[in-house]
Amino acid sequence: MVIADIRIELKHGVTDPEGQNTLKALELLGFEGVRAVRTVKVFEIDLDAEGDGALQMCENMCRKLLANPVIQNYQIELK
Amino acid sequence: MVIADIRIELKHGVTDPEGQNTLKALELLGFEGVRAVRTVKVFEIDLDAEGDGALQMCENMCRKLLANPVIQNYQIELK
Amino acid sequence: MKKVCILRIEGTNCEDETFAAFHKVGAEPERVHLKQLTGHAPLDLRRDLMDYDILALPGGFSAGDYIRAGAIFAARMKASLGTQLRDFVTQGRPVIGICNGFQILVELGLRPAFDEVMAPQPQVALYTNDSDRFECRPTLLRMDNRGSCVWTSGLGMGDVVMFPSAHAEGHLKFPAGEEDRFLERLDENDQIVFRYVDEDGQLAGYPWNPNGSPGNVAGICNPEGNVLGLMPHPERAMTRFNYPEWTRGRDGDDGDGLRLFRAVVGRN
Amino acid sequence: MSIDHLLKRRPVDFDIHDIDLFSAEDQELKELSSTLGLSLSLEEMWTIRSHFLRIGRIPSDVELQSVAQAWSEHCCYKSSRTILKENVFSIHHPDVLARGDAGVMAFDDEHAYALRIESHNHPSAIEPYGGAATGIGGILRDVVCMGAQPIALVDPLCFGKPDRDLDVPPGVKHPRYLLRGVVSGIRDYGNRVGVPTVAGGIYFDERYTGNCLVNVGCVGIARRDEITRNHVGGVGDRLILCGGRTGRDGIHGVTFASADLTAESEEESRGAVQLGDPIMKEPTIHACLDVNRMGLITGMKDLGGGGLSCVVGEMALDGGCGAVVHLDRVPLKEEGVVPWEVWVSESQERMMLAARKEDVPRILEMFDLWDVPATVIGEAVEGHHVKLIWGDEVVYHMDLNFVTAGPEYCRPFVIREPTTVECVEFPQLPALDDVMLSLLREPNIASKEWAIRQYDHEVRASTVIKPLQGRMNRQGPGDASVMKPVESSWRGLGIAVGCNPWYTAEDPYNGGMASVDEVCRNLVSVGARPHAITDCLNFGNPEKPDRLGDFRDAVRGIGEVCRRLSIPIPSGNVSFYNESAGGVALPTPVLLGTGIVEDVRHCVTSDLKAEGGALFLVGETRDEMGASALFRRFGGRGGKVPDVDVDMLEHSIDLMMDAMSAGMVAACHDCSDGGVAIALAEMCIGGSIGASIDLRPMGDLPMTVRLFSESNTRWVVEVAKGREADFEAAMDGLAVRIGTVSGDTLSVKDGFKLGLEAMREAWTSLATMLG
Ligand SMILES: Nc1ncnc2c1ncn2[C@@H]1O[C@H](COP(=O)(O)OP(=O)(O)O)[C@@H](O)[C@H]1O
Ligand SMILES: [Mg+2]
Repeated sequence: MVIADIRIELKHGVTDPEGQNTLKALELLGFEGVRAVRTVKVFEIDLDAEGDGALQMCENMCRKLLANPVIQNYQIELK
Repeated sequence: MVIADIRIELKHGVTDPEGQNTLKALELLGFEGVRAVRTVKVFEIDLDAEGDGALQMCENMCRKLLANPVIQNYQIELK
Repeated sequence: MKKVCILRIEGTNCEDETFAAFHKVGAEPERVHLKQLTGHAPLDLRRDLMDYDILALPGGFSAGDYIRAGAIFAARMKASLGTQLRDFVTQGRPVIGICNGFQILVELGLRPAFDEVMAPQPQVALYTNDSDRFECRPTLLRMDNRGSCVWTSGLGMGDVVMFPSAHAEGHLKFPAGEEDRFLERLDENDQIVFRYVDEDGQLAGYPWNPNGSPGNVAGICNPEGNVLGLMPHPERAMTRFNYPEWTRGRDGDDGDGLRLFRAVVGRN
Repeated sequence: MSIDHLLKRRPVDFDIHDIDLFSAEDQELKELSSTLGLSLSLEEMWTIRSHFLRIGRIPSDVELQSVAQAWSEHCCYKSSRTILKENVFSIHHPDVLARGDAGVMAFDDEHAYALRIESHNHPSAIEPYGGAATGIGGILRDVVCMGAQPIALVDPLCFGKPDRDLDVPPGVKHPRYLLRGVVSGIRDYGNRVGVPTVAGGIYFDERYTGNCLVNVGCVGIARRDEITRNHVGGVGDRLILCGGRTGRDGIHGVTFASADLTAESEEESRGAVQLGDPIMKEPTIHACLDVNRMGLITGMKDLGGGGLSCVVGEMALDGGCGAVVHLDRVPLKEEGVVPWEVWVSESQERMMLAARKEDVPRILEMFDLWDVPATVIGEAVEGHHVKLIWGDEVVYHMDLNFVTAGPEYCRPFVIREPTTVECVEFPQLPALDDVMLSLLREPNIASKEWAIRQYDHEVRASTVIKPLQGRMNRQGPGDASVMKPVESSWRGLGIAVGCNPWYTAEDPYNGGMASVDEVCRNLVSVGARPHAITDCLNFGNPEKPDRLGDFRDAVRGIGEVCRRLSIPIPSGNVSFYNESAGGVALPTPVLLGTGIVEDVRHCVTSDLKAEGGALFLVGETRDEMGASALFRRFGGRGGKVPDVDVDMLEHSIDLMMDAMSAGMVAACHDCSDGGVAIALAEMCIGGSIGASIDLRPMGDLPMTVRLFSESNTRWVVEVAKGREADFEAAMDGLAVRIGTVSGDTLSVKDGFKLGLEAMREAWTSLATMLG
């Protein structure tokens, strides 16, 4: 069994309302020097598979369900 | 400037409806051998600060806003 | 006439119907932006929290409910209005948090607040519904408070009311392993106000309990009984024409919400 | 071939090119149009060239891009305008108070309501969540800029079959993925701005697989004296841009909407797709409505298709003015956005206000309170030219009369012979019990509760009749929702959708008529008198004569019924190019109808009420099985598509409204998909009670036709006890008694007998599939 860490982030240039609203809140709370906040979604998946097979499966999951290639990039890491 | 990667996960024993729902959806799509899915939220923050100062600031952000200690743990990593 | 502060920030909604609800029972409500209370507004629009008799935190999606529902609003209030808020509560003035307002109270540490007025950190959480979905549905609530809560003084114990629910994060979470202890403690302090029930007034599972909260708890108050937080929306039940089954026959024009709002406005 | 030699960079410290149309060959003109993303035809490029030859200089990229926006199908309706003028715009009614970004109708002596529907199809096919969310954002802006507070959203949606296999053509996403994304997008945006989503529909057909339809409608309420204009008040008015910042997102949205989808659209059109920020929108709505109520503005218009380029021109021209705009004052999201991008960007959550100079400071204060950016970027001037300035440089100077005089085409069309086949191929049917369960399970008929409850349909506390009706936690489907928008009055507004793409596909004219019939039936079912309609017309590529023929005939059908019933269409939207490599989407006119309820306390719902209630069928049933749910499910072919007898419709509406206000009606549901049989089943499900039925009084028709024919202008009515004779008399021979409410089964003599639980289980099965 492996644990896959799939990290989904918005592509550059796609607005991130959650990140922006968090940034604003941090500023209003008095945090100084916060330049930008980006939100990233991570799926941690326990898989009955190994190595390349596992990687391939995660690729497929991203393409079919977890990510939208139009606006998001994904990175898969096996642990 | 540093980039802080703040990872907010659910505490052990807190059910994760989104993770469970994702698991179900993956099964419906025909993925086999998926044992569990957990969702994690990451805030990637660009900070005008360094080292311990930056770490301290992120700790504060988590305590004041980003995490609810009843259900969530956080990990901070500076990059 | 009782002055009511209906507090809002960007993304707050439900303030119009909360306004209408207080208005209907003869209070003098006003929609006030948080910035009007903290001095960040044109002179003629500045307000002082202590000039109001009642504080209402309406439902909605303050700041989009990003991060966690209510978290941003709560953090901003705590940072800019903390002391006044504490005074307002200790003086026994009524405070209500509905839906998102309940989430804000929880994030503020004002609920359940066993030992102190406002805890430095949240003690419970309102977390994603078991269904992992936003649930907009009518819910029946049994009033289980033995008398501490000023907001329900117009209802009898065991009365069942219909207040609709509409939320994605309403599952009351206690620290892991301490669920029973928390529930017992809330009960001992007479802090449980509403529980989700079915048509027979009995505790029941989904969909009667729309979010999976333990003990079917839908609303709780502080031990003093002046601060009430609840997920369902009493302001959406002010006339019988808000009811899901009103075309199936129901007497009178009044809705159950009236009894809740009347209780605090009629009081001196 | 390179066109680089035609782009002449100006010697200034920002990025602007003049484009040498004068020396371009025809091939190069085409190349320019496609490389610059203009979507202009060669003929249109020629027209532009002659214009600049006349004024004696070549255009800047800002000017050329601007004309391309203004002349896109989406903005100027070049293919549809003549057809709309003839059939739709020409229906006049004294209750129409304005036709602007949204239509405005009289509500009562003091109030008016605004309504509009729009499509967001292409963006949603590419990115369902963001596409649908920004669709909601756009339609809200259309209503707000009339000065109205949005009170209801509506979302008719069309997808491929949810149960199809998982392999989909390249560039296409699975219908279930799209549906989940679209519903989440509408949910998150609508719920977060606090406007209830109260009606809609989800339609499934294989022909939507490559081209889903996402239509969104909005209704708003205003005091009559708060209705605003969408143009400047006069010379000297300041133009204030407020709301979100401007970025590269949403560039070429309208030109993207004015072409077919391809397998590459996903990669190419990323710029046209956006996510939307409801938490910018919500305070922007507040601030705009506040300054309007305070009487501080002279006009207001939203930034939608074409961005600033469309809004500035239209606001100035309609106010009888020209304008000067300092384009470099527009607040930007990112550095390096060049002038033409600023001018045409469709970044979300923006509004333009016009105000007298002296009112500007107070307006800026109000926006500051809500933390919403607001910036004076220009002013209205004498004449009819718009001039844009960046630094000290004039980057655009054009005559509005030319820019807005987009081409108008009478494109060729062919009218198909409707497939009115006398000789029907009637499908092989299993036992009627199984037919019923199979139809209840059919995704087009099955419960949409899965989506409806994810939308907050009660926020604002004025939804007095809700989309799902009946016993708590066991509801069945309603026909329309009713809002009670004015606190101090019992007057209500019914809101319903009418849409039947299968009829339109077989017979566009009848299909158009039937969709009006359906929307009227739905409104009448709850006790609302049809008052206005806003239409979203989703069709294929209008440059193909058969597609345009379908469009023309459907619009003719809609116009015909509306004109005779005196129901105006004060707003609407046309969406062409709903085509992909997989074929053309079904021709789909979607109607959003509003109806006036004199007193909401007399409203009626669809759920059966009480043991012993008498059941009547109102309206005439004919052998009209063409494109019916039964035929689609079991493979029947041909047959006549249901016709509309407009006089009968008008007469029935009057009689039904009278019976309702006289309190005779306990429950009412119209007959649509699946005919009388499905209508009855749904009424039983909502009421958690059975019925015993005998359909012989319906006349001499085969049992399957009595059960499943979808003839128009029909309702099943439960009559309040003791009022049976009154009702029958009042209905003037249009009603026949077909049974009685009783027990816990629906049993039809010589037909079928089904238990409540079996029916409910089948009807709620879609939710399980969607997860
Ligand atoms: N099919 C239609 N029926 C009625 N009115 C329509 C129709 N299509 C467009 N309109 C009206 O034409 C006007 C221009 O539409 P459009 O350019 O899409 O508006 P916007 O500038 O808001 O995008 C609007 O008033 C719209 O309501
Ligand atoms: Mg518009």
